[in-house]
Amino acid sequence: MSKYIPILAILIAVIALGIFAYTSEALTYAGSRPETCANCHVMDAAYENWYHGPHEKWTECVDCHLPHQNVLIYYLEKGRTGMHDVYIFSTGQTPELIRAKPETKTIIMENCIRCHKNTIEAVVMGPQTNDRFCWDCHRNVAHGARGLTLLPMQDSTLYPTK
Amino acid sequence: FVNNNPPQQRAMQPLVEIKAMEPDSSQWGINFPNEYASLLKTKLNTTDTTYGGSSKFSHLEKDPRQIILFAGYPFSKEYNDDRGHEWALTDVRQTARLNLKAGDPKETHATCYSCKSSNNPALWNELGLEGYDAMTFQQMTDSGKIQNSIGCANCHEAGTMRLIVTNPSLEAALKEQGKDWRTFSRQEMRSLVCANCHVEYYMVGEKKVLHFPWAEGTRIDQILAYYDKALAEGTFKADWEYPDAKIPMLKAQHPEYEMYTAGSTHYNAGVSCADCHMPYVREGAAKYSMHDIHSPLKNPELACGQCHTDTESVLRRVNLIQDQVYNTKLATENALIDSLTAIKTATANPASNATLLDEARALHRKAQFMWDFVSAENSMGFHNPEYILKMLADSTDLARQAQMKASQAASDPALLATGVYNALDPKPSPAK
Amino acid sequence: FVNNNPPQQRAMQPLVEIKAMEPDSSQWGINFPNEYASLLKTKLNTTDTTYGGSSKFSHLEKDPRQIILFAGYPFSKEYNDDRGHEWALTDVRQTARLNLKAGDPKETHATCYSCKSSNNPALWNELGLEGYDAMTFQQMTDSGKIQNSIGCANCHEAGTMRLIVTNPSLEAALKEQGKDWRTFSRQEMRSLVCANCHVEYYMVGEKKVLHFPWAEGTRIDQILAYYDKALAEGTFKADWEYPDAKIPMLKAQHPEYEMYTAGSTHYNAGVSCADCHMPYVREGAAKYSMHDIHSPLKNPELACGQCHTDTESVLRRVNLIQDQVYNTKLATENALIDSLTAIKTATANPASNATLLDEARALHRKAQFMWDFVSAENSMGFHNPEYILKMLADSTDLARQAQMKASQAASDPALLATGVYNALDPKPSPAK
Ligand code: HEC
Ligand code: HEC
Ligand code: HEC
Ligand code: HEC
Ligand code: HEC
Ligand code: HEC
Ligand code: HEC
Ligand code: HEC
Ligand code: HEC
Ligand code: HEC
Ligand code: HEC
Ligand code: HEC
Ligand code: HEC
Ligand code: HEC
Ligand SMILES: [Ca+2]
Ligand SMILES: [Ca+2]
Repeated sequence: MSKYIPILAILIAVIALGIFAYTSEALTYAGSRPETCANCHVMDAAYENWYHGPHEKWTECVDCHLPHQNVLIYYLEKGRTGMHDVYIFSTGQTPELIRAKPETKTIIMENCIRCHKNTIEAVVMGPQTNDRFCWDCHRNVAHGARGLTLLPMQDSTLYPTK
Repeated sequence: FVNNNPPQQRAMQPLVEIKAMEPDSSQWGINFPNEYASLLKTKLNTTDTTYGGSSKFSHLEKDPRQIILFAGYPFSKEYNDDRGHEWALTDVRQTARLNLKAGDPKETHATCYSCKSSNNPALWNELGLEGYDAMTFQQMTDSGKIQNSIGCANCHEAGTMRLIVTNPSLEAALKEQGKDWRTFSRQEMRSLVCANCHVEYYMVGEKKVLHFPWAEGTRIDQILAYYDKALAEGTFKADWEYPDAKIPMLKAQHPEYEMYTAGSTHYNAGVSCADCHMPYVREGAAKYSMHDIHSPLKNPELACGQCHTDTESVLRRVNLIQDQVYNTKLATENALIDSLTAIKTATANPASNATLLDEARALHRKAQFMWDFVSAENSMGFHNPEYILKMLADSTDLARQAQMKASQAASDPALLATGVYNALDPKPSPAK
Repeated sequence: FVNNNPPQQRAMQPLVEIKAMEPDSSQWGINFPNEYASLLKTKLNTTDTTYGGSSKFSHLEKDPRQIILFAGYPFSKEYNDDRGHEWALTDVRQTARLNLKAGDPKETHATCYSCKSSNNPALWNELGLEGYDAMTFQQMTDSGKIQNSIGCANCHEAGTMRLIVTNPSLEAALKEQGKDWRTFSRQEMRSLVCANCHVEYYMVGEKKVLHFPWAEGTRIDQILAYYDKALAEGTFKADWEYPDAKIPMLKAQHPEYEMYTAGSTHYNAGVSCADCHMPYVREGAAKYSMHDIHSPLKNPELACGQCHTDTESVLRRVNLIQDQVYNTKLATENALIDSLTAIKTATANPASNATLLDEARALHRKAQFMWDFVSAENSMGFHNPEYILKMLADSTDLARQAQMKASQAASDPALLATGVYNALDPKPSPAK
């Protein structure tokens, strides 16, 4: 009998994991749909502002936020940041305002260049290193004019000042 | 997306019904525990920033020039920095300005309570503005009509929870400009509720009825024009007369709303007071407006970070702006003190030319009001830096011209001495 | 990522090799037709904005106060607004300031060419700074050494195309501060190349060697301290003496770089001159830096729009800033003219107290330089509004103090007259 215990345990574990995965829609986390990111309400502002920003037509979160050198690096990073975010979220350590980490910025920057290489070639390269981010100027491209603001959307053209 | 979430779908349904103008915030707090709990926190703030913050430090100690500039007026006795909304009642009752001698609160009108209590909306409703202001401060206190510090009823309509104008003087002041706050957008209301209190005011006539000097507009030149007209028409002469100089002085008071809305960068860009002073905070899944109102420099990530990703850079900038304004303000004060000294001496001289001396007084009145408009405003320049610096430049120029006129009036070149304050030894210190 | 893409992978390979310090921009243009073509466009700009733009309108006509303020100095004869880089050579040759009388260009040093031609880098290399400045303006013209207006060689190193310091005076001024531009970041260089020319300068000694007054720093008080030291040590007295007032005056000239880098909002936020004045433009798929440098208010969508999506709101703000600065500047000018009038009269009065009069002169010298630092700067306040408004406030205060000192020196209350300029009828008009 005792020799079945490990098998039973594994079986139960598999079933439990399956139920967990099903009910929590964990598999969707392996995909790339922006709605997946927005599952987490703390990603709401990022989602809303991306949705209203100019890139919604062409990109999903992962196009900018994950490295695209090759599949391996892509999934390694996806796993790493995913684990990190879930850990922070479920342990209630979510910061009041979420900010891109320096590593994240490097990844995003590589992605801007990946897609827009032709456009920016003449101006980004040069004898001195390019020491600024694309979004220093293109402040609205990714997440709207003011980034991940929690404030209601505002438009001064709708708000007459005198 | 805001439109996609009509009010009836809101997560939390009200638990109790709140009666109109309910003065007791804890009642409202049953329905809105986050907002209530954060409002109570305004009692606990004590730390200071470079120029503001939440302790009641003495402005007179920090800058004794103001003792001279307010001589003959209660502000020369005590003038402290403001602190949280929960302190409003305590502070107005304790202030030396209303307790210079024993019977003062019996002689002071209740008008001084106008911006300190959530009992007001119901009281104004009951007594009317004139009736309210006709009572004395002491009567209001003793009758127990005023018991609560600032609270929900000062800003919200019970039931709908929408932001409203509760101070009848604000309603009247807007009407004088042909405006009706009921047509204001939500974003405009997020600043206008503050204008119930954070505005320049004066008290009309013997009845001491609360009034805002806005009929000509809310810019400094328009407010000055308003007061000049009132002086000419005899409806309002002065807040006080400067001793030995016979200048009909004006006192400016917390014109945050007027200053901010005069074309500041942020106002032009559609930013409201609440955006900076009541940023959204997260509590679990819900986000709500932080009602623990204080200096945004105490939580800049939240207050400014919503719009400025590089918080550090804007904070460096705030420092620079405030330092520049503070130093310019001190230079203006030095000029004003030189001018006051000259006018006093010229007034004491019976040979002085009366016309020139009156011109000097008029120039000084204007100069000092412009300075005070900046000084009494509580952001040390940040709410509208360029407007404020221009105002100080103009004020200094006028103060120097006043001094020159006084010297001409007395034909006395000695009145042209500059740096009078710096030569003072010892400097004045506030009464204890 | 940038490191992964070394320069040799660039889409366009150079067609010809450009020799070091090549003065002829059309040579460079073979490799970089977009940049070259846009640079040539600076010749075609003519339209104006409210306070700037690209016509050479006369500042003296627009504001005749400056005729009085510059009396006795060539700037009172002609002072026009700047226009495109392609005009530099034409304009310096034509200016009335160098052609007051027939032989002037023969007496003027070549120093006046320092910021006008792409021939300079090669010439400095050949002659050295002192050798260059020892020549006369006429010699430079006649020898055909200077033939091209501003061009690629003023900002770029041939071959690498990197931005470099080409003016030896800038290199020297940085060294005096212990700085080496070779350690500057790319973003810093995008501002520093403009400092080859858009800076305050003076000419040292008989040899008229070009020098920037930066040894103490580049803020207004540090530059004033520098000139005061030079005065005390006898190394540099004044740009000119004000007629009948005997004031050793300083003339400020286009201190764009000093003004902008003194902690302005944009500088603090890491924005460079090129970001606004040379925004990227698209040509087919690729983008490049627009070399048609002019007022960004003529193409705000491009110049400001990438960073400020709500271009309209920031432009409204620019208007407001410039109007406020302009009006404050006029008030300062009025004070300066009152002061000059007083000092002149006091100087004419033999009974005047010499010490007091010298104090008045020192105050005025300082006041007018501060004003000029703002007035000669070409953005009408926009590059650093708060800093500029504070400077004007201080300048007005000093000008009034100078006037008072002059009145005391002559014991004459009549010198306290204000509004001298406004009473003038007719107003002065520029010489034709
Ligand atoms: C389990 C909830 C959850 C989900 C799902 C989620 N996030 Fe997050 N995310 C968080 C939390 C919590 C943080 C804050 C972490 C921190 O600051 O350390 C965060 C931070 C971030 C950051 C900023 C920090 C950094 O890494 O630089 C980025 C970018 C981000 N998330 C992108 C995404 C994207 C893209 C997706 C979807 C592929 C996603 N998130 C899905 C919870 C989540
Ligand atoms: C076009 C590229 C792009 C896309 C698509 C994009 N982002 Fe971002 N994201 C950025 C950039 C750029 C930043 C950094 C902003 C900064 O540093 O100011 C950023 C920052 C963030 C941050 C951190 C917030 C901050 O201000 O630093 C989060 C969280 C985030 N993104 C989540 C998302 C999610 C979720 C999606 C999809 C719904 C998404 N992003 C889609 C480019 C993108
Ligand atoms: C997955 C590919 C991809 C990535 C990653 C990406 N973009 Fe784009 N972007 C596009 C496409 C496709 C367009 C539309 C076609 C075009 O103009 O090239 C576009 C358009 C733009 C535009 C012009 C549209 C507008 O209205 O402003 C800008 C500017 C831009 N991108 C900048 C950026 C920046 C900055 C980043 C990085 C933060 C970035 N892009 C990341 C694909 C991408
Ligand atoms: C863009 C942000 C912003 C807006 C909008 C704004 N403020 Fe402020 N406010 C500040 C800052 C920053 C300070 C300076 C705080 C300090 O010095 O510690 C300040 C200071 C104050 C103070 C003094 C606080 C103290 O520490 O004592 C009061 C009162 C105030 N503001 C009221 C208002 C009112 C009323 C409005 C609207 C009419 C308003 N503010 C709009 C940012 C803002
Ligand atoms: C009912 C009158 C009233 C209204 C409405 C009101 N205030 Fe106040 N506020 C006051 C008074 C009175 C004080 C000073 C209390 C004291 O020092 O005793 C104060 C203090 C403050 C302070 C200083 C707090 C500190 O810690 O130093 C800030 C900031 C402030 N108010 C901002 C606002 C803003 C923003 C609004 C609008 C959203 C607003 N107030 C609405 C009357 C009001
Ligand atoms: C129009 C509204 C209004 C009226 C009327 C008003 N106050 Fe205030 N009061 C405020 C606001 C707003 C503040 C906080 C801003 C500040 O302190 O400048 C304040 C702050 C105060 C403070 C705390 C700070 C300090 O100065 O020590 C005292 C005490 C005070 N008021 C007393 C009075 C007295 C006495 C009167 C009557 C003469 C009066 N108030 C009338 C709005 C008002
Ligand atoms: C000084 C003015 C002021 C006072 C006092 C005040 N509020 Fe508010 N309140 C605001 C402003 C401004 C908003 C933002 C409204 C908006 O965005 O439309 C707000 C928003 C709210 C909201 C909407 C949700 C949110 O958090 O944005 C609730 C609920 C609320 N307040 C409850 C209360 C309660 C309960 C009290 C008393 C304990 C109170 N308020 C006192 C000014 C005030
Ligand atoms: C709701 C959005 C919003 C909030 C909140 C906000 N700002 Fe701003 N801020 C702006 C806008 C819009 C501008 C105008 C320039 C622009 O378009 O970027 C601006 C400009 C500025 C500037 C440049 C103006 C100058 O005179 O130098 C500074 C500094 C600044 N903000 C500081 C702050 C600080 C400090 C806070 C918090 C107390 C704050 N801001 C909160 C939107 C905001
Ligand atoms: C943030 C944008 C910005 C930056 C950065 C900037 N400028 Fe400007 N500049 C302007 C604006 C706006 C004007 C006003 C133009 C007008 O009035 O038409 C201006 C005006 C000028 C003018 C006069 C143009 C004319 O119309 O005659 C010159 C010269 C100039 N700038 C040089 C510089 C130099 C040199 C730097 C760097 C040290 C610099 N600017 C940095 C925006 C900028
Ligand atoms: C070699 C000297 C030199 C350099 C380097 C230089 N400038 Fe100029 N700039 C001038 C001169 C000289 C003029 C005036 C030409 C005239 O009016 O004849 C001028 C004029 C201008 C104008 C006025 C154009 C108009 O249409 O009114 C602007 C704007 C300007 N420069 C900006 C810049 C910027 C930005 C840089 C750096 C990227 C720069 N300049 C670098 C010498 C220089
Ligand atoms: C350090 C660099 C520098 C030197 C040296 C210099 N300039 Fe300029 N000059 C400029 C710049 C930059 C401008 C454009 C900005 C402006 O006009 O304020 C300019 C503009 C001009 C203009 C066109 C605008 C006007 O004022 O009518 C003339 C003419 C001119 N300079 C003549 C001279 C003369 C004459 C000298 C010698 C006494 C001289 N420059 C020395 C940098 C310089
Ligand atoms: C007034 C200064 C100035 C002059 C004159 C000038 N440039 Fe530039 N140039 C710049 C600046 C600033 C940049 C931006 C460099 C960077 O971002 O590193 C630049 C960039 C470039 C680039 C890199 C691609 C791009 O467009 O950003 C090329 C190529 C170039 N210039 C060619 C030329 C040529 C050819 C000439 C003469 C016809 C010329 N430049 C004259 C200041 C100047
Ligand atoms: C100094 C400011 C600045 C920086 C940094 C910058 N850009 Fe741009 N970019 C611009 C401007 C201005 C334009 C508009 C050109 C036009 O419309 O003619 C532009 C245009 C573009 C376009 C074409 C937009 C269209 O409408 O099709 C793309 C794509 C782009 N940039 C991507 C990038 C990327 C990727 C980076 C980072 C490597 C970057 N930019 C960095 C200022 C900048
Ligand atoms: C490379 C980015 C960039 C460019 C280009 C740029 N700005 Fe800004 N601007 C900023 C930043 C960053 C701030 C600081 C506030 C903030 O963080 O939003 C700012 C602030 C401002 C402010 C508020 C400051 C004040 O004193 O009121 C105004 C107005 C403004 N910009 C106008 C302009 C104009 C006009 C132009 C074009 C001539 C321009 N900007 C070009 C990035 C830029
Ligand atoms: Ca306070
Ligand atoms: Ca010009």
